[in-house]
Amino acid sequence: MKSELIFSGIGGQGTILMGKMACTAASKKGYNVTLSPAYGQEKRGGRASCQVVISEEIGSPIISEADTVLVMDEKSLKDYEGKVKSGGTLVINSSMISTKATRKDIKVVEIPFTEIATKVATAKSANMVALGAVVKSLDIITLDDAKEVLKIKMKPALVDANIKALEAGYNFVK
Amino acid sequence: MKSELIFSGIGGQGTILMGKMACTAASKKGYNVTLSPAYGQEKRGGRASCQVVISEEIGSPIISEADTVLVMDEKSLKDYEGKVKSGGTLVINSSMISTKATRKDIKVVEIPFTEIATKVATAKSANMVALGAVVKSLDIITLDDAKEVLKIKMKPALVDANIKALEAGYNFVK
Amino acid sequence: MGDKVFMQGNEAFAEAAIRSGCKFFFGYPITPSSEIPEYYAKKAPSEGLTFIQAETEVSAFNMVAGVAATGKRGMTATSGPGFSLGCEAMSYMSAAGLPSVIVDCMRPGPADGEILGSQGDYNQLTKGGGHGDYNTIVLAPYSVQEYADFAPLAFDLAEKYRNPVVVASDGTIAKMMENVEFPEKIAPKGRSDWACDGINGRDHYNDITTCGDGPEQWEKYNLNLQSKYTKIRENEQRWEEIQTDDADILIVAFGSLSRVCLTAMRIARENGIKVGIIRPITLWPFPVKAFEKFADKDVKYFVTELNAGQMVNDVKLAVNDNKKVEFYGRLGGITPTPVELYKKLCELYK
Amino acid sequence: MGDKVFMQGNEAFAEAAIRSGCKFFFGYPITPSSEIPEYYAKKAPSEGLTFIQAETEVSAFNMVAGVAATGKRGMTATSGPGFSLGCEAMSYMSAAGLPSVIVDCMRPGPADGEILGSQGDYNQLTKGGGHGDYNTIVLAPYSVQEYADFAPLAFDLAEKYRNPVVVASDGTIAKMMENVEFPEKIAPKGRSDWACDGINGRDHYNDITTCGDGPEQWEKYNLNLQSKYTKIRENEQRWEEIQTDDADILIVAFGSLSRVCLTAMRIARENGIKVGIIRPITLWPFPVKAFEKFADKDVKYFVTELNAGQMVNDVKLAVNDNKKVEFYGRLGGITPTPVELYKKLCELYK
Amino acid sequence: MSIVYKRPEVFTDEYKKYCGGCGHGIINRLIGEIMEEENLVDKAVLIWPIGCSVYADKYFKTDSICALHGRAPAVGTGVKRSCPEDLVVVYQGDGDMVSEGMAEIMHAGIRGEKFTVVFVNNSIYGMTGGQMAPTTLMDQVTTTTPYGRKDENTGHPVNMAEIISGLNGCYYSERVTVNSPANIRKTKAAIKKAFKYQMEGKGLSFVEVLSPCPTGWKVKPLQALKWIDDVVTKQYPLGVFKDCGQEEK
Amino acid sequence: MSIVYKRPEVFTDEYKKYCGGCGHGIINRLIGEIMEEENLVDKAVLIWPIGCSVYADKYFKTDSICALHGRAPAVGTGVKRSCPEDLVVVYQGDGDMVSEGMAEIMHAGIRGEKFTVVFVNNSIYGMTGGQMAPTTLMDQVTTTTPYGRKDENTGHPVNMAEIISGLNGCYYSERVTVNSPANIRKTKAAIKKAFKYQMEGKGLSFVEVLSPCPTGWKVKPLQALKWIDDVVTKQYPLGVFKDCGQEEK
Amino acid sequence: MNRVTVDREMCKECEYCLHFCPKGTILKKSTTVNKMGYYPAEAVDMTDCIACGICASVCPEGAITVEKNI
Amino acid sequence: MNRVTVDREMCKECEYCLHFCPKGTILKKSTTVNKMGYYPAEAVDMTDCIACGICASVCPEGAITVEKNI
Ligand SMILES: Cc1ncc(C[n+]2csc(CCOP(=O)(O)OP(=O)(O)O)c2C)c(N)n1
Ligand SMILES: Cc1ncc(C[n+]2csc(CCOP(=O)(O)OP(=O)(O)O)c2C)c(N)n1
Ligand code: SF4
Ligand code: SF4
Ligand code: SF4
Ligand code: SF4
Repeated sequence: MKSELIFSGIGGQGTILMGKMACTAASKKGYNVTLSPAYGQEKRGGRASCQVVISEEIGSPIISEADTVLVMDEKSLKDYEGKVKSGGTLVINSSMISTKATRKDIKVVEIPFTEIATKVATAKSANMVALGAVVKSLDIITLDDAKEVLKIKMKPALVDANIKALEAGYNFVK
Repeated sequence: MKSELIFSGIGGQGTILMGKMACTAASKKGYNVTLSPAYGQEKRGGRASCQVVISEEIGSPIISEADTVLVMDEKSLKDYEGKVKSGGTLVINSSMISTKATRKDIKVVEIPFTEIATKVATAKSANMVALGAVVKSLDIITLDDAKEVLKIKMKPALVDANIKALEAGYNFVK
Repeated sequence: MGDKVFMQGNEAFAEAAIRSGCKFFFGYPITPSSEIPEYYAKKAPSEGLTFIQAETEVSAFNMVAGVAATGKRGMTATSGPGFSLGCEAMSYMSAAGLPSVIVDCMRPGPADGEILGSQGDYNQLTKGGGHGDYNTIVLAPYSVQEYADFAPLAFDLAEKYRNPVVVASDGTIAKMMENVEFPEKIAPKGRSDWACDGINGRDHYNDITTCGDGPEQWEKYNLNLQSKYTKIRENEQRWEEIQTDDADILIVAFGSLSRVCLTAMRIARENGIKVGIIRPITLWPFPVKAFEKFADKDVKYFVTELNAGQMVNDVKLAVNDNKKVEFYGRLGGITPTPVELYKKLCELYK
Repeated sequence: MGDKVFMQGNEAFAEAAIRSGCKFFFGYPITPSSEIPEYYAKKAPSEGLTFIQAETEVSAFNMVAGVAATGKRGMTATSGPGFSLGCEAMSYMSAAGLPSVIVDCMRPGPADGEILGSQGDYNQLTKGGGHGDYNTIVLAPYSVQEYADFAPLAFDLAEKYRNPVVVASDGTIAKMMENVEFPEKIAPKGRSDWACDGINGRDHYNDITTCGDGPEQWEKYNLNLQSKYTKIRENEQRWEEIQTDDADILIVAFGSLSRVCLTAMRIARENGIKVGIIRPITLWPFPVKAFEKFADKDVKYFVTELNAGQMVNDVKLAVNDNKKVEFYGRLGGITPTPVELYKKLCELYK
Repeated sequence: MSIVYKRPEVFTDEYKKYCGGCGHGIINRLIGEIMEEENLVDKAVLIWPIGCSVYADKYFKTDSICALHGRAPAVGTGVKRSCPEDLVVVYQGDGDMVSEGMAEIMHAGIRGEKFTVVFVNNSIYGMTGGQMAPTTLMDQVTTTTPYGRKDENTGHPVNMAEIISGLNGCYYSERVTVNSPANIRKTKAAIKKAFKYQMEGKGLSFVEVLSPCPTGWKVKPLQALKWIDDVVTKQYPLGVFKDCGQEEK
Repeated sequence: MSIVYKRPEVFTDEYKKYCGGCGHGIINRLIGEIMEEENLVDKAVLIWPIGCSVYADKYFKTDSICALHGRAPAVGTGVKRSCPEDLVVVYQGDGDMVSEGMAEIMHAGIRGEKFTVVFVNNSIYGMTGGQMAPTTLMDQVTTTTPYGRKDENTGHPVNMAEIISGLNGCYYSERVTVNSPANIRKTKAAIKKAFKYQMEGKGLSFVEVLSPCPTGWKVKPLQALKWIDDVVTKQYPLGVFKDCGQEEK
Repeated sequence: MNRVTVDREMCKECEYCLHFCPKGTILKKSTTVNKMGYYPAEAVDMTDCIACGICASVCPEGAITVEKNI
Repeated sequence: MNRVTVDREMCKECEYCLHFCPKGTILKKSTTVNKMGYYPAEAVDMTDCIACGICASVCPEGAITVEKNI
């Protein structure tokens, strides 16, 4: 089994954090995991993305086509829509992206992360909403796996709110 | 016609100057001339030597075997005795070298440069005595050629004394 | 070996270096290498390390030379621009026989360029960025685990041959996160008989100098260096062969890009093309031996690099027939995808 | 052309550079290059030159970059240790397209080594001492006259391609004295449209930068550089062929050592061995074309260098058959004599 | 109607890569304003360092050169010697100048190069993610001084405006900051004066600007301004350290 | 019978490559004498620069390292950090320190490295044949200032003992000379004090020695000594610029 | 009347203009993000504006235009 | 009697010892060169020597040995 994910957005949106959590969840289940981050040269407001490869044998950290792509801002959509494997999933942060995806051969999920996050927790949890939506598209990682990781990685005080966000994202996707 | 010379001594003994004068004389007669100096890393008291090649066509600045070798100090004798072509000339500064040359297949000329120079001019002209001795061994450059160059290169006040030294060196060699 | 930890390449390398007894780090920050000094800074008090942020890379390399001269383990880490500044010191440390370790996290040059993955320093690292005839062992890891494994290996090789060793990672390996296992800490070794750490009871004094004393002496000195290099060439060529036995096409690739090739190879094989991989692990000495057994076979070589074609010349020299060797490179920080490489391969060999 | 003057290599080069309109010299003293700055210092008042003794080679190279960026002719001169320090700037100037001229008077490395003739910086100069994919044109003179001739040529090439040009002499050529003829002084050229010398009425502003703006942009930037290098490879290979027509053995040698080979060749021919010489004049681009017409002939190649074997790899790549190529090198500042080379030749080919 | 403030024409439309609240933005703007006010756009060659201001060449419609890290004074020397009538501005960060480029700036001062140095001291390496600079304050936490800067490994902060003023070749050296409207006005006056001296052919004119780096300092922009008052200016007193123009009067 | 003076045992029999009358010889000798008198031979690591003293490693029966040109303080940092109990002597020429190695010495001072710097200021590049150094005096003729050092291209001489004393990390800085028996005695005392501070674990101890270079100055040795009195000390006043050991008392 | 205009897309939410405006009622943070994800400053009420230009003089982005007596 | 000995082959003819010797009669330059071509200093007359050691203390070569009451 193999799963290839791309998370892309602006620095500060937590794209790398999401990738790390996906990796942790998968590696707990015995998979090889590789996370390759990419940053622009700006400190804040710059590009920040990562490619996550979950697989049984060691292979390319660079993804030809991703099973799931998460885009957090307009530029990410432009850059990464083409990267989704035919039949794969594109998760779009509709809180910041007004443009529509054009591909018809993939599943497109639009979710207003910030709005949902604000509703169930605070705006800061938008990335957990996003992670929930991504997890929904995966076979390798379940919602419970993600919750486990979240419990380990986050300060106890933040766990509950973020689990709510995670679930909200997960459940938003039909 | 081709002539290859080596001048070797300690910095300050004027080995390079002698080489330059030989070159100037030969190039006035239309030859290709190449002078390659070599210095040790010391400022004073270090090694200073040069190889002079006088020839009709451009060729190696590095000499396999020299027609004439001039050695100004002990170390030079040790280093360069082997460099004289069979049948060539080795000119030895016996003012500073007490060791004897060992080769039998070459012409060895021992001259007390300093003593002669002191006699006909001052100790400073020792290198002109040496040059005179070297010129004697050459076909390409005559004593008159050397005098010409000396007149051009030296301060007028020094010319006479140095010409005397030159002649003394030239005439010393039988 | 302990548990697996999910860690970034640079941090894993730093941790492994600390465990292998490297107590001294001197360095100047530069992306994508800065996590190594930062890790040392963080661990300094608890591990009893000396971490000094040097004023320049020139100084950092020379500080490492100073520590190495005392026989202790020390290192620096940088990227292309900094390595270029360190070239004089590389030449010096090689001449002086100083067992230092230098990490070059390659990024796309020339000049300041970009900060992603690249292999554009291959020539600089293997042909001598610095002046004169010298060589340094260059290890190119392709995973976080191997990156970490190369820390003790680099020091061991450096000390075995009294020669600088470069670990050549890149923006991708440096920043990549994977699971890694570390060895136990090793005990610090004793004084080295040749080192300048003060006589302190030793029965002789030591002298480290790289200033020649006349051409004869200096030629001899150089010949000694050269015979050391010959020995290293004989003993230390390292490479990995992957499915080469039945291969019609051998991909030659190292470091981060060889990982991409793994997947490209699998795609090719799924499509019935018999592809194998030769992965140079030591870039210097270049593993010419890896190519020997294919000399009489009718294989083609597909060299791919994150540069404009540098290692490809070493492959050509090893294969001794330029016509058998094709090259594909990407520049500027772009790493090709497995599918891109597979397509290129099809294009070239159809 | 005026009269012949008996002059030292470095001084002749400096005089020729002044005549070719190079009004700026920035440099740091190092044997065997120091006569170039000293000549500039001496001539500065009468010729209206700017001579600045830089604090380091790092600075000198970057000062030259500054002058070149304004479109004026400027240069520096150094030797191996200094060139190593300048490697980052070489990478920078190449990336930035700055038409600068750098003289490397090679001496025997590694490290400080010795101060006589050497060709040990061949790899550094031709494979990029600095990081990333870049190339600089490298001219290797073999006589004082050619050294002087390369001053205007270097600037012309630098400006034609907006690329740094290295003049690679060595301790022997630098210090050697021969007769030399100089061309007339050339008139200074006008402003360059691309240069950063202040807008001052120009209809656009100029920008020189080597910082990438994302990998796509930076790949494109690199591809532009690469296509420039391809053009230079096509147009600027220079070499001299000497008695190659009937030769069974071709000596390949450059710079000071090729002079020794001339005499060695004559000795060989006197002894009935048909020897010719291919003398690379541009070390980069390496004159691969010189070898083309011998591809089908049964000639052997005897490569000799004042190093441990650097150019020999380029010869092997050009010849495409390692077995045809033999190498002989001397190190440490020793230049072999013509007889020594001749004997070696006999030994290898008998 | 009159325009009280409008973005200078000399700026391009390029989006600036600085973080929100970064002092580089203010200082860049002042340089643009002065060049425009003093009619120097046509004569200017701006030399940018490697650091957060490395992309500033894209922000100005003037000739611009990006130097290597630390080498801006060397490049500036080449440019100014070649074009003595131009306005040459050597812009440097503190990592760039005080660490990597210590030799270059000292010797530009020693030689008395006739250009203007605008030295942006934010007491940290911005671009590379917040490592210590030689100007980092005692006990300041950075990624390479995670327990605060301590004497032992790193010594004390370096006061460049003072050191440079001690060199014979320096004509003018002042330290200013941009943490309030009044201080921004003074910064503008200082840079303007430096440009004036340069155009008069005087020796090195040096303006050190204490500048907020909210990202590197890991605080909000407004807190950064306050930290300058509370802490930074204690180590780095504001003021004129040398002004040969003043002395001449 | 008693021996008033005998060549120290710590010297090898190697012929010294210095020119006749060179100050390096005297300073080398003093270092040897002190090491012997203070029982430091066993603990010493001498770091030599590229310059006329580059062969000094061959003159001493101690551990010696020849550093690259300008980098002795960096190498010294590595050595002293590795062997804090050793006597680490960083020996530098003026070209080496003030030109090529300006960044290294400034930062050794800034960090307060706990070694001793013996700075041999002969106001010229000896080894390479007499070029200008940053310490060359105004109007001094050298091969790169053939018409005398002038302000325009080269600025003014640099007073290192003063500059270094201004850095926090410097514990002791003194300037001495070796042009007379009395001055040689003072030089020996200064170096001895520096070694003492180092062995006590204090910060940077810095001794600048004005040293004759008859060859570079193109004068006879005795004239060189006189020139130090007449000219050199006017630019470079002798004296203690910092002595924290004194202040502590 | 005077006018302060903030270029919405240039603003990076540093709040310098808000903080240093001597009046305090003129500028406010927007409630929606711009393309780069910042909540930019906007001029909400010009009543008290004296066109002193202070907001513009502290803006690192040059994002503010101040006009007097429009 | 005291004794000053100059190592003939070490001496480089700087004349420091001659110059600084408070007596002036003890040391002189040799009339013949040593191997390196220098006219070395030599102790010619020990009569006035007070074994102050000054000659040795100024010698760059460490060429001089001074002994007291031999
Ligand atoms: C030779 C070299 N070394 C290191 C770097 C990495 N680097 C880029 S910017 C920088 C420091 C930036 O700090 P500073 O000069 O203070 O400017 P700021 O970013 O704070 O404005 C460093 C170390 C480089 N590009 N080149
Ligand atoms: C990087 C480098 N640049 C230049 C040189 C050449 N070089 C050798 S010694 C020297 C200067 C020596 O002068 P100084 O440091 O004053 O010492 P001195 O010889 O006067 O004792 C120079 C420039 C070198 N060896 N390495
Ligand atoms: S990191 Fe600091 S200096 Fe760099 S742009 Fe951001 S705030 Fe400005
Ligand atoms: S050149 Fe000067 S410094 Fe060098 S050994 Fe001679 S006198 Fe001493
Ligand atoms: S000062 Fe400028 S960038 Fe900052 S909040 Fe105001 S308008 Fe935005
Ligand atoms: S001081 Fe020493 S070197 Fe000088 S003349 Fe006297 S014995 Fe000779």
